[in-house]
Amino acid sequence: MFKKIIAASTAKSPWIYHINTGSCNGCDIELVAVLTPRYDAERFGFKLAGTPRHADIVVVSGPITSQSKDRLIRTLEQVPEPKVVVSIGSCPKSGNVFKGSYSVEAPLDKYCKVDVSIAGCTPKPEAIIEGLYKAAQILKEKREAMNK
Amino acid sequence: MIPFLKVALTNLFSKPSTVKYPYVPVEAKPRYRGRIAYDGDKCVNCGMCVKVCSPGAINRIYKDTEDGQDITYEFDHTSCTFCGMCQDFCDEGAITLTTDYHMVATDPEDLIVRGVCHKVNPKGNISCNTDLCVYCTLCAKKCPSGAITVDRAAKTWTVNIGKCTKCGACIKTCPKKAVYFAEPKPQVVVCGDDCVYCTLCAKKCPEEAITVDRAAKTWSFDASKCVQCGKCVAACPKKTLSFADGE
Amino acid sequence: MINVLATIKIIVKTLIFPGAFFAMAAGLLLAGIDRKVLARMQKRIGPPVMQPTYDFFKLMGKETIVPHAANRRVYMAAPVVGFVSLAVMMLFIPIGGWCAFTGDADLIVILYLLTIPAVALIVGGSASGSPFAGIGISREMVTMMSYELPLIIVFLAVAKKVGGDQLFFGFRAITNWQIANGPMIAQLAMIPAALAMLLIIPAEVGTQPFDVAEAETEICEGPLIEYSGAPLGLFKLNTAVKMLVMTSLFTALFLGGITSGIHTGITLWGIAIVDHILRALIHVAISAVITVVSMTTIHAATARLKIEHLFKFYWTAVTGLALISLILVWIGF
Amino acid sequence: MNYSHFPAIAVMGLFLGAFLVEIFGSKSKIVRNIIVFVFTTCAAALMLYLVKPVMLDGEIISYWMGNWEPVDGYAIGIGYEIDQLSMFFAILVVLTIWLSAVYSFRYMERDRHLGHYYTLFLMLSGAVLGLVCTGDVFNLFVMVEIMTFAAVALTAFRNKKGSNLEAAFKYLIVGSVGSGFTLTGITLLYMQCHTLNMAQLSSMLSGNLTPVTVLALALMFTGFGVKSFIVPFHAPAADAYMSAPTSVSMVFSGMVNKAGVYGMIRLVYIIFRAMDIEAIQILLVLLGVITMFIGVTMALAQHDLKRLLAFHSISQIGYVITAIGLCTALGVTGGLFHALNHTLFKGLLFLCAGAVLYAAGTTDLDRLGGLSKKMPKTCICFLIGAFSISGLPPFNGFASKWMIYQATYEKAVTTGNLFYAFATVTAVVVSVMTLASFIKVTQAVFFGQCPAQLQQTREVPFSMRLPMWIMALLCVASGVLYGDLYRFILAPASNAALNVTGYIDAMLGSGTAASAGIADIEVAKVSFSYWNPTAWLILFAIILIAVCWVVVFGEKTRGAVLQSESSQDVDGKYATFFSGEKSMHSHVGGSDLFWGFKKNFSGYFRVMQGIHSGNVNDYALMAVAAAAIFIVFMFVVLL
Repeated sequence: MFKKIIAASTAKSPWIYHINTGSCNGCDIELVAVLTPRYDAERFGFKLAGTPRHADIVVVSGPITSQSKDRLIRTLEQVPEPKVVVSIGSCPKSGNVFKGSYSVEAPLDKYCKVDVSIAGCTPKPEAIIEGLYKAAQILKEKREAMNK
Repeated sequence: MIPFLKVALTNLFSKPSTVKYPYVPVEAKPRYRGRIAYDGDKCVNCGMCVKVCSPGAINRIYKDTEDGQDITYEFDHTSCTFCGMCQDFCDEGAITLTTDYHMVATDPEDLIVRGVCHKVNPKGNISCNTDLCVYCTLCAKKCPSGAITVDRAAKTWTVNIGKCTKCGACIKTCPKKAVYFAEPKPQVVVCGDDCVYCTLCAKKCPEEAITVDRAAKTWSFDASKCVQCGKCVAACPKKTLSFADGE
Repeated sequence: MINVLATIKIIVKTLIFPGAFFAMAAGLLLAGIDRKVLARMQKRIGPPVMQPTYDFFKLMGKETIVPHAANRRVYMAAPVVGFVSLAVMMLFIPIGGWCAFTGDADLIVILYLLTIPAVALIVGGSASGSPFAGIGISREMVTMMSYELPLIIVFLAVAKKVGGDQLFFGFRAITNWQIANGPMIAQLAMIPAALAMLLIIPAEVGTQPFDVAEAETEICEGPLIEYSGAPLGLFKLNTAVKMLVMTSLFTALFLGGITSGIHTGITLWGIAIVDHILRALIHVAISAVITVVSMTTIHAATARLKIEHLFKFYWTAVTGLALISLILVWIGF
Repeated sequence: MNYSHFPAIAVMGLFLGAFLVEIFGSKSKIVRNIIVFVFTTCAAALMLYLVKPVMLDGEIISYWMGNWEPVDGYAIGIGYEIDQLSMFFAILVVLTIWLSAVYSFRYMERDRHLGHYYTLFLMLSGAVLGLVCTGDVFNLFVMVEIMTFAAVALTAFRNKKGSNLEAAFKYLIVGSVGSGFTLTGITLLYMQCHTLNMAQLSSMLSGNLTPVTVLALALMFTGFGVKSFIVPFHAPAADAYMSAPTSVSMVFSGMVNKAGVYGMIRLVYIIFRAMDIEAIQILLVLLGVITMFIGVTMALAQHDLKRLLAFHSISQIGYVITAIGLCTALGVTGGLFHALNHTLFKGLLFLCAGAVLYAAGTTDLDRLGGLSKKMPKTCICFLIGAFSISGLPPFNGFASKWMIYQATYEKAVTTGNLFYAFATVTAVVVSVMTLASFIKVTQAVFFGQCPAQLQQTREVPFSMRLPMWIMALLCVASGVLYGDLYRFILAPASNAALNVTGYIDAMLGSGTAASAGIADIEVAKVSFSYWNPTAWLILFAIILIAVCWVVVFGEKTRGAVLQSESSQDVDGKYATFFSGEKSMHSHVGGSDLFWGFKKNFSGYFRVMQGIHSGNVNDYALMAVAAAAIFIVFMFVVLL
């Protein structure tokens, strides 16, 4: 019974930690816009966390410049276990217009398994909410998987 | 602090301005550039969209079929910047960016839009009806692969069959409707005047359609035997032989 | 032979009603109300009222990472000590005029029990060995230093008002006095003290304008930076229970007489269950109102202060308010 | 068993020990340690044997040196008088001596000339024990002198460092200024009353305060003020504690300034009985409050651990003086209880500082860090000490500070004087600042990250940890079992301080007090509503359950995989979060904490820097100026 409550509440209070690996800040402001009164992601329990230790959902934006590569890997490791990685915008998945540049090591899949990818060069806030909601469901499945 | 307090208290007793998104469907603005819709029938595979797409999000996979080619266009939304250039440059209107913004997927496959364009190669080649043509060079500019060269001064219009992808862009743009797909007349080989009667073309011709008499310096051609293989034209050292339309 | 019923009653009191379980439930409820009302003040719907409960259980399920630089035992024990002292404090604060334990527990004892959760957070943060936490605990300590001065002056003013020329520090005396001549807040001299107490509550709990110690943006949650999983859940629970404790302390000191008139007389196994439930509900309702008045409105209207401004604010403005009421009481208002 | 000889034997025994150690001690370590251990233990045994008759049965032992009984009412010889108050301080003294001796066996092994060290140590302890037991004013002065000079010599023991010599010099100068005043006071008294016995003096001075005796009171007040390091005279104490070896500075803070406080109580409560006058009480409370505040604010700004602890000793003495200045039953009990607690937790903290010095080689807060993983037991002891001094409930600091607040505010309410309420408020704020400075020390020394050069520090040997554990247990015990402590030890001691008749009758035969018209003050039963221990038992029950949960839960967590010992190359999951960077050594040291507080008090700290200038003539000037103020004050008030 206790395990069931934990699994249920894991989906209901996903905390987000945002890693900006050199993005043009379009997706960053959009992600924060999701918490404003008009879109209010807090209805579903989303909250921006200050450190990776408090995070459940890690949102990665930006084409992973070479400077931010090893920092990204280290921070992703520091997130406690049932975690979900979400790529926002098209930069993390493919490097977008910066593909092929000497300083961009784009696809995020090289470094970790991307659970949910939200496409759109600055996806619409509703799309972000939908993506985060799906991420929360995956989080719950991962938590139940941990129980077994 | 006091004005904020006033605002806070008034907000407390007024309706929240949140749009309850998942329960209340929200439509994007009409001119929102969202998911790409590709109509394979309108597409003529001119390749302008691929040339114009900055992140190179569009790629084509060719598959030959008996009367032409099946080209599948893949629009990869995870690398597209939704700038809408492909939509602007596609004259056929095959690509339209819809207002669908729900581009969220767990596996990347769902974010790739595919469409197949069945391209039937027209029989003949491009040719120009010289009396209608006013040599305005529009067709040359429009041709994506630069196959047509027009010389306004010399009033000449030539086409390079090798480069032509038969896309038909020139036909559409010609104001005088002078350009057309000519019926494929049986090709006839014609010998120019600086022929040295070396008999190379006769030897190369698999069907012996060409007979050359070095002594009498005569060159004759039998159209019925010719299979337009083009070996004679390639072999002529003086490059005097060329195809031309028979009657 | 320790009579069995008494010990059972004590254990029930400690673990169920005013003790751990009630404190946890009511605290999380208050935290939920606080977040919901704050959201409504920002014209957004805001999370469900059960949100802190979901947060707590989710954190229970998370993996606990003990960083290498941390001192494992102190790191794990700190949140537990914090919660234990908060639970014990609930036993001594009268709920609707009824004290779980000896009614004559003392304001000074409560003052010091209030410091244990803060010290637990500080020692926990310091034990986690992170430089961010180092900065965080220094700010937490300065915050504690700043609100302790006005708090003791408010307590002294209340004790003087209740005691006249003898000294009554105990809660039973305070409650009886308030039953006799009306709640303390109605007295003219005590209104500045009540105001000062209302301003102290957000600093003690650590909500927005005064949460300089756990600033998410600047020093990534200060002392809580290295915490994850169950210890972090307990620390978040501590903050919620602190809300309950501080608001019930305010009710006990300034609104004592209101809720003590409930005597339905229905008893079950010798314990007036119905009275307790009624009393608890009214108590939590009053606490919710005070939480909204003291914490949420200030949270919605102001931004986070710098640590020196916070210290100066508490040692000048709030202490001034408390001193006014102390002097008024001393003159004999 | 005629135990009235025991105090004299104990004191002389210690001096004999000092003599023997000087002769036999310098050759071999074992002989020296045995002599010291034997003499300190037998002194302790003798004094503790007296606890039952004096404390429980309320008997007052009077013993005339050389059997010189008082001749028709005039006391000629030196009389030893042990009443409950002096017994209380004797327990304190004996306990501190024994623990410091055990601690110093291993702590001092790296120093040379240990023979001389132990001689001075035993001289110091004998002097303080003598001071506590004596009933004769001049004997009191002699013991104070021996104590001061032994202390000065011990401060300069590690004379390789220049600062130690300078500190000893300062202590010597200010100490002898104080002794000078005391001696003048005593001679004035002898001139006036032709006797040196405290009981007789008290019976003669009770009503008629002539200008001469008032001057004597003012001078002796300054003298004992200097010895107990209250504000105007506190500066040399800070340097002395810092430069003395830690086992000695523990004795300083545990015993030497308590001796000054004991002298002050004897002077003001017993000899002159001047406490009934409101102005003297306000003077004492004012001095106490100022000492408290200056002591703790200076401690917050320190960079060195021992200097910080020194300033805390000064501020805690401020607490004791405030409590004693109230002259109410609860006040004196609170003051004495805080003196006992202070000896316990301050001793513990100094021992931990010594352990850190022994293991890590430095007590500079900026160069230490992360020692809790290297020295876990010392860390636990330090935490217990830190929590007791800052007054957190389960520990003993809370019990005594709570009584002091109750006493000061009760005094404020009963007399309607707002000044005492101000004293309570300052006491609480100072207690929070004490907590702040100890948080600073725990963060700077024990937690946080360990610098490279301290990687190899190991735990201190057992014989150093034993006294620490004893003191830690005593701290917790006296915090929790505080009700019984009050009944058996504190109540008799505070009654003895307030009621002089018993003291006089014991020395000069019954009835003399009545004839001198000294009535017995009816000591009100101390009514404090401290919560009863059952609440504590429940608290401990909860803590027990909770701790088991933590231990059980602790196993399940996939905790820190203890990689290689050097903490720097841990990377990835278990490294501390540096916002992505590779975790490097960046330790938040002691000096950069509490920025907000120091910024607001920057004006105050500039003034403080001016006062603690560090040169001797400023300190001497302050001492003499304070003496002048006291003299003027006493004349205005008493005559």
